[in-house]
Amino acid sequence: MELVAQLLGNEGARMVVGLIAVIALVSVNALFLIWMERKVAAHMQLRPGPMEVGPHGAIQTVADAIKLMGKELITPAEVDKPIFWLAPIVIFLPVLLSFLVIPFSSTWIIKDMNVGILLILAFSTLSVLSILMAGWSSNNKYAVFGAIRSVAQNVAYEIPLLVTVMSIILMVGSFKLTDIVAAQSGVWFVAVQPLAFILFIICATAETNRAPFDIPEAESELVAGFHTEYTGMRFALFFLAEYTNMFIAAAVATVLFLGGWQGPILPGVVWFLLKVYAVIFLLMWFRWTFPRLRFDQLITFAWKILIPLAFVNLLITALVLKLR
Amino acid sequence: MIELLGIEEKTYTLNLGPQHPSTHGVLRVLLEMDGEFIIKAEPVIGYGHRGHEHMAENRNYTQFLPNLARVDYLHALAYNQCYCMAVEKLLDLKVPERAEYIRVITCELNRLTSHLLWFGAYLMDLGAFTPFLYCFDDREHLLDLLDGLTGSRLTYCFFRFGGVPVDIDADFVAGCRAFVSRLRSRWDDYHNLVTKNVIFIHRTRDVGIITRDQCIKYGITGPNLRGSGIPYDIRKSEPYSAYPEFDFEIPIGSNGDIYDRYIVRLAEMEQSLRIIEQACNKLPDGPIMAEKVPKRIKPPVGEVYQAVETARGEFGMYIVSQGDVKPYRIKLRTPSFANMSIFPEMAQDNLVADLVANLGSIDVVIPEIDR
Amino acid sequence: MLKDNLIKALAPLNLEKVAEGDYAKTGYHLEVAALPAQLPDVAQAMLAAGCFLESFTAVDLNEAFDLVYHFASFDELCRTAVHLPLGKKKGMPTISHIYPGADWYEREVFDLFGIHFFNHPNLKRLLLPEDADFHPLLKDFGASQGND
Amino acid sequence: METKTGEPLIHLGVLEEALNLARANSLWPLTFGLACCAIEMMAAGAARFDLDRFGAGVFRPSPRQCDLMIVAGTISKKMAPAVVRLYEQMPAPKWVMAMGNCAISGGPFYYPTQYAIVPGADLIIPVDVYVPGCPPRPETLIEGILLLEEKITKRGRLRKFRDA
Repeated sequence: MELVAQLLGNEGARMVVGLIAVIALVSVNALFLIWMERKVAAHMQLRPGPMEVGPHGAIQTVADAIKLMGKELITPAEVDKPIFWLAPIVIFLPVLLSFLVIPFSSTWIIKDMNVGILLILAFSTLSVLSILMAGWSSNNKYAVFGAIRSVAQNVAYEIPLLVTVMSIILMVGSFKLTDIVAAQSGVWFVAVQPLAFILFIICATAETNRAPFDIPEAESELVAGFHTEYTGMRFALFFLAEYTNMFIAAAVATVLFLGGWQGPILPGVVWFLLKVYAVIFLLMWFRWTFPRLRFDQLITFAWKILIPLAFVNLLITALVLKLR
Repeated sequence: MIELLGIEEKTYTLNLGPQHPSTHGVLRVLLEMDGEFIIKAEPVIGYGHRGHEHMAENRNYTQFLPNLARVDYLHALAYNQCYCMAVEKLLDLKVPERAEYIRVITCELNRLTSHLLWFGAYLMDLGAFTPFLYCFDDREHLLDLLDGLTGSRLTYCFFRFGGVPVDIDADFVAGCRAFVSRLRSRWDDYHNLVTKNVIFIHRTRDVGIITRDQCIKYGITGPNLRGSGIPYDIRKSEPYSAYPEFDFEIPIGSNGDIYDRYIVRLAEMEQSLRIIEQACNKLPDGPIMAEKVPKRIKPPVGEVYQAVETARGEFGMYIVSQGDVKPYRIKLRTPSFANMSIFPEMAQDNLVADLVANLGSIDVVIPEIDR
Repeated sequence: MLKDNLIKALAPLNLEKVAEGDYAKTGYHLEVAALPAQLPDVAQAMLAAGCFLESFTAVDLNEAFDLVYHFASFDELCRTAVHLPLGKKKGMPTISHIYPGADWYEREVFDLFGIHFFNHPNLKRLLLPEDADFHPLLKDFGASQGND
Repeated sequence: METKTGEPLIHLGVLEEALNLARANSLWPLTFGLACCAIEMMAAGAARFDLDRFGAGVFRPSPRQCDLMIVAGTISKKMAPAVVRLYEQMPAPKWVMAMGNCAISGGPFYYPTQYAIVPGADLIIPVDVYVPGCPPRPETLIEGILLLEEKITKRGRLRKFRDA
């Protein structure tokens, strides 16, 4: 036991153990989230959802995953091969690395960097690159459409997201995620900054390409968007990344607004995960309720409403902090 | 800017369909695009062509009856009724009143299934999945009723020349009444979930406008026409069957945009409920089959045009008889064919997303266009 | 009355027949017979009266075609049937510039009967594949084509 | 790689069986309807019947990501090349279900001078399961999917009902 503790004290060992744990968490979490999504959707839609594979379909997604591993990997003749192969991996790496700085509890954190929040935001921007790679290399018009839309959307929503996060950082005075959580020991920021919370959730939904902002893969318009040409495991990686992105977005929301691991009685990790899944449930609820926005409306919404609102929020925050 | 850089401005072709999630079957639209804007849209139809009209010339009158259910499988009974009425006109048969009432009740139930399906499928086109399942849940209750009476869930072939083969009983009437109150209790859900949704309103308001002039030039009928503010409904303007005996309204829109067509369809469902309710209350007793229906249907020489109001608009049947057991020529004037022909004009200079919204809003059934 | 207006409007065109129809039997209020060359004028008159093109089809009468146009109105119940005789291997003037909706109807008739329409902007097969070499609704079609 | 007695050195059977079990329980159909049957296919996926119970409810719009092609409706001669192409775009292992009489044999539209349709999906692509009906009821479609599962795994949920 002491050895383990010693090992965990060591920076390098901590990173290795952490990464292994993260990879395990990512896969299990994605499998669980997909199952949860299907169950949530089903129960909102007056049907039972997966039932037959395992109790209440609990291992349905495991079956799906095994099946996808066994599928043929088609590389269409006209694609740009290296980029086509690289894209699913590139989308996965930044997602994985974002876990480095997420504080699951006051001690459960792989590396507590003093620029933690910036790291996550920087990495989340990278995923749009891989979507562009995937769409462009597929040599499929629908995929290119999806990719181009995705870039425009991500650029537009990154700005209000950053500005919203800035108002929290102004209040705390630190980029460190643990500091931000610690600052919420009394009142959660969601109570202090309700507008920022709403803006953040909207932007996070758009950043993770979830409905009603799922323009890059709008099923009824673009077939399957940027991953139209992907088969088997490569497609599964995109799926995995989408759900992991959702987890990260929810985790950041929890850290910034919902007090992170803080809560009575239960251990911090449990509180943290509970809050994360609650936010994820909210995102799922959006998806199964709203119709999709049109592309130009989406961009207009970001530039004309979200960005001004985010700046106003930042200004007010700064003023209040100055006058206090 | 593009000119300055010396780059040639290029448009490209996008092939939407024949297999595409938003085309509701096998429609292909060739799009000439500039970025996300559509410069020219050309529907390519015929992927569901099954040769109904040719088949009619090679079958006798009775054998052609089941085909009508497969022309427009969503409102099969109206097509059935149109054909029966046309042949009855040729044969000079008088249908008993009770049979007319049964026809009206089942036809309106069928119209509800069609509109409910449209509602769900359309919202799915717009990216909302849940209303689709709500509608299918309600639709299943309707199908139970019709299934119990006709023995089929979708492709009903229930009416016969001169009447209907099976009488309805008290259980069926009670089932109808129960369904009417069930669906009425659901309107609030639908409106809260969809009609009042900001995104939905923004997607549909002032999009895909059809003007009165266009309606005349393209021969558009049905809810698409009424959305443009023209109160033309064959059930009222050219009354047939037992429809003159019921009190119902023709809902119309004002703008002719998608939102109006949507509202018109929802309001029409309520009117259908009213008709069903009144028919159940006033249901007369009597025979359900005309007397002296010939065993061998062999109408005299002549031609007839019969129109009915289906869920999608005016369905017309033009039958030429040369005194044979087989029809000499049957032309099916299907509503979606005319409604779809305006599509290139509607899609022009719009975004792809609007194309999907437009296509869904005119409610096409592809095998009915292709026949 | 739309019917009287139509009769008045069609009178100067010197059509073969403009007569009231037997609505109870055929569903027509007005029956018109004309020659193919007169069709664009008839269509113009119909459009001016606010009628829409309800349906258009051909009937193969072995020796000749009988082309049938149905017009109706949104405002008043009045269905007009226009019959035109057309010899085999002859063409028709198009009315797709008057009624854009006629575009598809004419293409369909071209597809299924092989009737050519002059000045049609886009006359190609509508329902059958473009490489089809037959016209299924001709009465002599069954003899030449078997099922494969 | 076999020993003298004919026993394989490494047993891959278990792995294969697990893979087949996974495949059978995760049949993602293509969103692809041709005619009337497509409506019953939608109904089978909707509230009352819910194909998702068996893991077959994930309708994928792209042929690259699905396992099962439900040929729901009449295949016209104009459509036939597209159907073949869609089948070719699907990644192996893939299965085809002919849903409805039209897809099985041309159904009611097959008669001596028919010119427009392909009488049977099996004339252009290999078909695994035939689901009769015009159109088949959703229950029948579900049975078809369970039969396909039985075909993949050599055992199935249906068998216990049939043996009882």
